[in-house]
Amino acid sequence: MKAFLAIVRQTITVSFRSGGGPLVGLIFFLSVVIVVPFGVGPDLNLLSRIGPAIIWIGALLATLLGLDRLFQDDRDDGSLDQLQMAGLPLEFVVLAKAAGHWIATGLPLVIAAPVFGLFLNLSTAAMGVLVLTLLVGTPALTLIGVIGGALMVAIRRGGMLVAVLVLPFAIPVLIFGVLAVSAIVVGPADSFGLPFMLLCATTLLAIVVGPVAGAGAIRAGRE
Amino acid sequence: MDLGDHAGFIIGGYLASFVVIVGLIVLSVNQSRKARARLAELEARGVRRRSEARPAARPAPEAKA
Amino acid sequence: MGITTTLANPTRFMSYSGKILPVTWILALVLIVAGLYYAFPGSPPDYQMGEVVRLMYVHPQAAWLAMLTYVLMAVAALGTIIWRHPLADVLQKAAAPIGAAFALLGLVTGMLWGQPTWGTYWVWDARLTSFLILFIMFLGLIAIWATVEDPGRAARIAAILTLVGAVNLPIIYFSVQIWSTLHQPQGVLQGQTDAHFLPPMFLMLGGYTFLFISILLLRMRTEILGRRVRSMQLTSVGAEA
Amino acid sequence: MRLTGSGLASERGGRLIFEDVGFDLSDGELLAITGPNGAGKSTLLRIVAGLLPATEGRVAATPETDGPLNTFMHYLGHRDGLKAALTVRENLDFWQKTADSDGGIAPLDALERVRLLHAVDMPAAYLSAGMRRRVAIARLLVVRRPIWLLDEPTSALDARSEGELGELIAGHLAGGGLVLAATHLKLPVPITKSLVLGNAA
Repeated sequence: MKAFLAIVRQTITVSFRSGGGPLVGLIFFLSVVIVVPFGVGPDLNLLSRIGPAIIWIGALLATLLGLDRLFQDDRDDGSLDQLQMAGLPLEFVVLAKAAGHWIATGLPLVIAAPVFGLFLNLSTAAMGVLVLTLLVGTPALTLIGVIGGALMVAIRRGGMLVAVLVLPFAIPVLIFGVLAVSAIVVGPADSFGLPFMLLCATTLLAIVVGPVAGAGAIRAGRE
Repeated sequence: MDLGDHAGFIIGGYLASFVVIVGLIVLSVNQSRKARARLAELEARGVRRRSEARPAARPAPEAKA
Repeated sequence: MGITTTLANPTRFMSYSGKILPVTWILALVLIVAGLYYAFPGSPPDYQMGEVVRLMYVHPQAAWLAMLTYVLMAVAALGTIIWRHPLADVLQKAAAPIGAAFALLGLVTGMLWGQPTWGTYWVWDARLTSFLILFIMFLGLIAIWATVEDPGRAARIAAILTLVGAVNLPIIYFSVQIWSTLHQPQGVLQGQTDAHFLPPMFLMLGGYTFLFISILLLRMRTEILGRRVRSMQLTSVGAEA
Repeated sequence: MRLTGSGLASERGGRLIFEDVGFDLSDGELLAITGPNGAGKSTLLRIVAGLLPATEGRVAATPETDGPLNTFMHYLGHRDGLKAALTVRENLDFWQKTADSDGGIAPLDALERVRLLHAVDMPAAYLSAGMRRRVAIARLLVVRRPIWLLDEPTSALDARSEGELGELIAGHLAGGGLVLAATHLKLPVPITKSLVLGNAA
């Protein structure tokens, strides 16, 4: 447990000191939210209807932003070797790195989402639900992205390839997240429960599959 | 024979199937030929595979769990 | 598993597959020619779908093979990760392009069937969406094989991705189903099966399956030969050093 | 503790790097692994460290360890394992916490041993290669583990630091530790056993 928390803390510290922490993700998130209205026009009714989708897509892209470096930096400076000998199973190392990355970049997005919701004419109720679904759903996005980050280490020169490989896995999260918010925004309100429960289930599944697959990918890439 | 109003769709579907499948076969056969030729070339030059290059000199590895 | 035993298996595979291949090629050819006869002069148009029903003799077959390929690759992925069997690596690599080709055909013939039948080439329903993702997964796996030079490492990476995909595909299917039922009514018309359509359908299915087996074996043999070439070249490089 | 490797072979990318390599080390012994470039010295150490699967053969300890064998090992590789953004102290604290072991000396004492006390709150990014290596060596002290795997441990070190590393290794051996060191240079300590790679091919 001590080791797990130490990895979480170190990931957060490094993210703040060398990656600018949440700032880059937030700026990226903001730019997605700002750019879309220029594409679809200033119709506020339309914007409030597709607003949840815009915010979710922004969150998805912003979450995946720094993940490619997450394990690559560790491999380049030799930390990955040491982490594999730390005595903590590699699956938990991956989970701890994911947790640290989410706290440093995912959580700020969740907190900032209501502010961005203002630009998209979301109602107060919709914003509450949006924050709730993002809080439940973004960890799943991070954990899916972690698989991609681990694949980066294994493939070595992955770049865009990894993003393309990982994106399909984010589809269910996106669907359930947007559906749950849409239930409040466009109704019917009683259709909120099912997608929200499924979103929770997807996150729980990602908590298992992400670390296992991530650790598997790191092992597969051993050289 | 008459395939009706939608003849284009039907012919297109079969044509696409033919092109893709035959393309895959041609590609696979070509790759197979190339691999065979390269192997034959190396064998003709007397390069040997490791499993042949080291005959019985090495003791068989004991079974490990 | 020792180096000697791992080499023995592909060798045995080469001799078996060499004997089987002519048979499967001929079976594929005979079944497909027979299927094509029944598909055109040998069967009437459907009273509902009309002549378009003839696309049903190439579309489900391609789709079925694409899915079969993925299942086979997932089993091979287990073989790679758990038993570290070299033949499993070879199968994974050899099957990916075949899967991509048949998934592409499934999509193309499906779209060509959809336009005259539903009035649209594409709907975002569960089956079509997850099939599109399946196609993308095949492309991604091919890209991995093309990017990672070391075949052993490529096999393990591809295996992980294949297995995660095997978990993901049903979830995508399910999630899109919920998504589309909440958004739009399912307008997909289920075609009735008439006795006339069964012979060409199954003849083509059998033909496609044997075709698949033939191409797969051929590609696996190529890959094994390629690995021999590679190891010979590496050995000769090692001898010089 | 006794550490044995038997019938080890490594094949990478279809190339056989070595085969049938074995060793047998007991408390207080040092194994020097030598051989030309590409003979597989680093590969062998990584296999022993569990960072690379062996194509054949196995590494085992007697009596059997309680937990994964590689958590009883220190691996000092080419890359020092330091986070450039963290200070020296934060790096050492991190390794002490993740290793979850007791019996190591305090990070400040370890830094004193490698003469880097003055750099304790400097980010690792500002250190020279030799200083970084010395911090990595301090890691061997803050976490106590019986087996040391050293890959070219003297690289980037000056003569004085080299001598000090020799003292540390000698101290570890005297305390009943085991050391496997890969190097093509002379080690600053007496060698108990040696293994030469690369003459088989």
